[in-house]
Amino acid sequence: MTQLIWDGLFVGSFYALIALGYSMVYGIIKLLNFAHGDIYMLGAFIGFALLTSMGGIPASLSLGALLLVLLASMLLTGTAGVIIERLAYRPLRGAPRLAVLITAVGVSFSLEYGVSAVAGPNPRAFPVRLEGGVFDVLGARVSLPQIVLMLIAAGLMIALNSYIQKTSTGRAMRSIALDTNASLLMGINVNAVITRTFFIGSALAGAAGVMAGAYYGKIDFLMGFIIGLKAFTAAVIGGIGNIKGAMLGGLVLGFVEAFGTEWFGGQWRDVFAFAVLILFLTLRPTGILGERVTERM
Amino acid sequence: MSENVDSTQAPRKIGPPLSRISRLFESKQLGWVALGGALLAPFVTATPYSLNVMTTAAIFVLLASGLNIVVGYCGLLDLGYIAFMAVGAYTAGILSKSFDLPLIFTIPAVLVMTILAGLIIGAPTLRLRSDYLAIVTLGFGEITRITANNLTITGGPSGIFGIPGLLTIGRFDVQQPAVLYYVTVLVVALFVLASARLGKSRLGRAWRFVREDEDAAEAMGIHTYKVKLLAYIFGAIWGGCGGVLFAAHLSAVSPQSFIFLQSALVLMAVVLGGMGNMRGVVIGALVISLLPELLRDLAAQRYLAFGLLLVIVMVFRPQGFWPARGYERDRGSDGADEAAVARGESR
Amino acid sequence: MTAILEVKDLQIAFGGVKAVDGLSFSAHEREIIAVIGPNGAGKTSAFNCITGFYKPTSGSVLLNGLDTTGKRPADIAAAGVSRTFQNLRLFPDLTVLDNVRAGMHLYGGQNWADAILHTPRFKRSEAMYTEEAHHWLDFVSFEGARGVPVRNLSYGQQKRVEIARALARKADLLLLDEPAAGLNYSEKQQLLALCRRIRDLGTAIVLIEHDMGLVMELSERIIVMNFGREIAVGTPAEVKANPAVIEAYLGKDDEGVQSNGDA
Amino acid sequence: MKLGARKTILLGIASAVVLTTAGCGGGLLSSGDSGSTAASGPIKIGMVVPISGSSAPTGAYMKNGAQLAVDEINKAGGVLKGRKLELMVEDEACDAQQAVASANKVVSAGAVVSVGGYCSGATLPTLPIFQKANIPMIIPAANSQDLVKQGLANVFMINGTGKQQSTTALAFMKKSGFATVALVDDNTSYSKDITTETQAQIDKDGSVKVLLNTSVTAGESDYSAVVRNIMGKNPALVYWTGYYQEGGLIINQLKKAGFTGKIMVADGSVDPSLAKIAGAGAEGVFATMTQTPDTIKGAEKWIANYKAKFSSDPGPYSTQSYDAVRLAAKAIEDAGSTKGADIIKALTAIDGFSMFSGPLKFTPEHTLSSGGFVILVIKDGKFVLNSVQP
Repeated sequence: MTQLIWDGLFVGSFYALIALGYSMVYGIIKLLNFAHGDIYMLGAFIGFALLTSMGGIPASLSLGALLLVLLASMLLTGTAGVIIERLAYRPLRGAPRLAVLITAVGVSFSLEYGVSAVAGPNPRAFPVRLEGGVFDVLGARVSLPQIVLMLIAAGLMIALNSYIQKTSTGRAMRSIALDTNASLLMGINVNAVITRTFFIGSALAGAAGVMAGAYYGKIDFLMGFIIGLKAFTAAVIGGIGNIKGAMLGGLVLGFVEAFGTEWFGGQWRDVFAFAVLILFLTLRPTGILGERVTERM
Repeated sequence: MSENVDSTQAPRKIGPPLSRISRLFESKQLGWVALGGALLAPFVTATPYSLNVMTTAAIFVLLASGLNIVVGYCGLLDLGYIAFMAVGAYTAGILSKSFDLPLIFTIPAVLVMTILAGLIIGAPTLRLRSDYLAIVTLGFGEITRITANNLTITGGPSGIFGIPGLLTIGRFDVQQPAVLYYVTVLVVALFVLASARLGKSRLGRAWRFVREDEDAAEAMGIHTYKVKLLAYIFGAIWGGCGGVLFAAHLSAVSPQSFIFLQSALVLMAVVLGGMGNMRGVVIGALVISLLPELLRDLAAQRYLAFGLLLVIVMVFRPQGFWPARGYERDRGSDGADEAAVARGESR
Repeated sequence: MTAILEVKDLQIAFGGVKAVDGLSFSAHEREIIAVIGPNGAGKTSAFNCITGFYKPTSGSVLLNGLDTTGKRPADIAAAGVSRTFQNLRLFPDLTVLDNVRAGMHLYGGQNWADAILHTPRFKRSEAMYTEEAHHWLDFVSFEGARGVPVRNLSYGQQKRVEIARALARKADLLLLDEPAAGLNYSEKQQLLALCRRIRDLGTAIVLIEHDMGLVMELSERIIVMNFGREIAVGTPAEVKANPAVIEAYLGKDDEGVQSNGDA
Repeated sequence: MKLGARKTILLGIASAVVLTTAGCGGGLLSSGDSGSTAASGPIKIGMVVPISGSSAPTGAYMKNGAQLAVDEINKAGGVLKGRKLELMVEDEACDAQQAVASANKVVSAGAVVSVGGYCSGATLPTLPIFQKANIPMIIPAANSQDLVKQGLANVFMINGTGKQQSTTALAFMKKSGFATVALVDDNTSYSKDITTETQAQIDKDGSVKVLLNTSVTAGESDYSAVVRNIMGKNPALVYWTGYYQEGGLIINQLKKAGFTGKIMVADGSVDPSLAKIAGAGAEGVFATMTQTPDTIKGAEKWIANYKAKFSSDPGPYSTQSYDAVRLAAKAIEDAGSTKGADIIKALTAIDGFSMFSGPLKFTPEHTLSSGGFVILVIKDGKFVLNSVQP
């Protein structure tokens, strides 16, 4: 039982990390960045490339090396996110939602099959593994890597949260989320803020990708698809556009899946997640924390 | 910001059809020419392979024309369209296999099931905003596939195989590749014609009004919800019938044929061809389905190409390569409107 | 005779703000009523309540005697209301004719089966749609191409198309939201004439307008709103003289001048 | 002028079609027989395997194996008095539609034998196509029972069936005294086939107890759910019948979760990458597998040839594909013709033809009389023959 909760918590923290990117972008430009999950995949592969280029790393240094690579990949995926926004999304700002969504699907395809063209379609084994001691907490086996990863995730989320709450950019983001045009009039450089948003969101996803690679040990060019959808589900559960909601949603989805698979069997896991998504969207589209949006007319 | 304001700012410009070529393409006969070409093709090449490829392409055209109703006419992004085909194919396959019926007799059941599917997916979700709708349909698509993969009645992962043919009358078997190809082409032609006609009717206009501006449409007394649901149901029917042909063509139905990739391919056909313009969509479908066969060596990279193409088209030519013609004949000769357009644009 | 439109103590609040706070009035056949008042007085909110785009917090709206409060816009439109929007809400990529045809959706006359089979019924109704569309475009004296997307038209032409679309609905009640905004003087004169022609069809017109000149010349009754409340009702002359109005609107004449000037 | 233009194009298209019709052969009017049983020139051998998609690597192994055999045979002077063999590889991508298209392509190209078939789900719909064309299928890898259930005359399987594999698995469990077992599949037809067969045989036999029989979704990263499940039941052996991608993850996560029992995988997971993905935990993992070159004594020479030719190690099903081609050649030789019917007769008659899996004789249902399954074990990240064999 405690094992169940712990596993849910662990997986949930991954979802949360990716969900944040979804939520931020959506909250600010109402764009459902379909390709976000593939940024996670991209992060994993960038990490893979960096680590392999480093060559053999003694186990003692592996964590340090990993952290370095983590930061580097965050920078790179962040930049990738910015480039994507520039090339694919910005030209369509103000275009009908349909067009933007289709573009996002296109970007997702380009990323997936671009990576498979470069790195090959076969799954790769991650060069560096997080191995570490295991101890027992209330009957749940908790491994050191898990704790490390969750600490990193938590750290990133807290940092982001305070960034959004305290800094001027954060305020700008929130104001744009509320009313883009007004913010423009208030002299906020909307484009700059959006760029920054994409950078942060993509960086977080990239981080999640590297962490997943290091923990699970296998990466492939389609790994981002399902988890991207799950992350979106998490964002919706928590209340899309709501940062705290994204974190909460991630954890909730983690639990839901853990319990669901326990009761219905692993082959139904995705059905479970999607069912939750559909239920929330139809019954409570504003999610758990999302406040009622006043209907536009 | 509001969707409607957006759509009016959409970076689109539909130029007048001045060139002779484009006029030709708008000509009424074009459909017949295409059909003629399709009917004559087997006289050029009739190897099992070419027939198989052409049949597959024809079925793909049917799917595209169905999705065009949903995405092109009504502006609802459906990322799980292939699910309707799955429902059709499985219903047909299961019934015909278990009762050893020719597939053709399963069509009524297929219609019922697909309409049901359309209602089940549409009813709760069509009130959602377009982007939510997209994800939800994707979810439904995946759920359908996974369910088919897990249930025993659908044959689990290996699916259903050895499905009886479409129809056999005495010694005449519709299942012969050539015959099946002709049947498919004719059926598809009818469906394409039907959806094109729907597009030019009161209902079709209502779909476009909803796509362009839901509030204005409501204000004119159009029940946007009902209209959307209708679009969904028609799309579902088209997909379901595609499923029957699919089952007849492969004589086997397995879950791998209904992955998200397939939905995405159909969507690409519609978008690249030109949302809302049946002719463009048909061309798009043919390109998407035939190109990989023609250059199999590039098959591995084709998804990358398609993905990039989607982005490029959306950024530089959102209405697709062959957009719906934004013009109709005025009361006078249609020379008048072009002159006026010139004026209109010079403003 | 019963009123076509009867609004009783209409209220709507967004959060704490009461956009419309107890508005009551009625409109009869062949009547032109103007609703005026400073920006944010709640005029458009009132329109949206009447046409069902907002759900009133309280109060009721009766159309030809039957209660349409809180029904969805399509049903209210079917009950006999037609409207234009503050800033144009046409279907930009569709042709002028199609835009007008939108107003005729409720005519019916064909179903999807007719459309697929191209039955005589279908052909007849399509012909009727086109004919009607041309008729209403003529009615609003719309010159210029009718087979082209409206996005290619000038603002003035688009305004006409929107009115034609609203008229095609053949409603008993026509709500015009700032029809004169952005029109030049001569266009405004034409609008004036058009409104009278519409009135002569037996339609009741309620319009929101800032152009005092136009309002005074056109309307039989004027409802003055401020802060969601109705502060005065009466003939142009009465309203002109009403101190409350003058207070709410310091220098209404400037208003008029300005909106005349901004053509 | 408009009309004129329209007319011209109509005419143009019409005439073009007519011309091509008159011009090319292969059309409905021309003789339909695409010369599959031509009496001279190279003999085409079709192979439909996954070239793209998640199973692409295995497809490459199979292609190479077959190519090796073709080259050897051609070097030795071909078949039927000097006619060369020609291998034609088409993509299956583990998708029914792709497989059918490719199968038709192979048939149209006039192949006389098919030596392909990896994903059972994708191979099934190709059966009727080859049957209609009366082309014998020698299926080297795909081994779902469904393939032979229909009892088609032209279908031969030279890979052990799920049934035979599970027999070996069960025998091994009994011999090494695993009293309790958990069966885990990845919900693909190949994998489910093995678990169902194993379950059935265990139920019949009764000496081993199945504590858990469950499926997972392929393509995910986190399998903590099934791991939890297994830990709860704590069986002596876990039998994973899916492919190596997920197999590696599950092994790794089981070990991380502190699973102390043994783990066994089926042939789909026998791939060098399994150990790489599973990491340290892979040591001592058993596998039920048909003989691979590394496990066969005296196969060093074969491996050397393979390496020399493709500068890479042979992988799963390289040998089966190699044998499939040799078998096809043998059958054609025996039949003395390239007519499907004759070759099928020859195949059914074959007795004692030596292959990696041992001397060949087909059972009435056209499967191997003995699956030739052995137990492998991972030592220092490589699969080697296990000391204990059932």
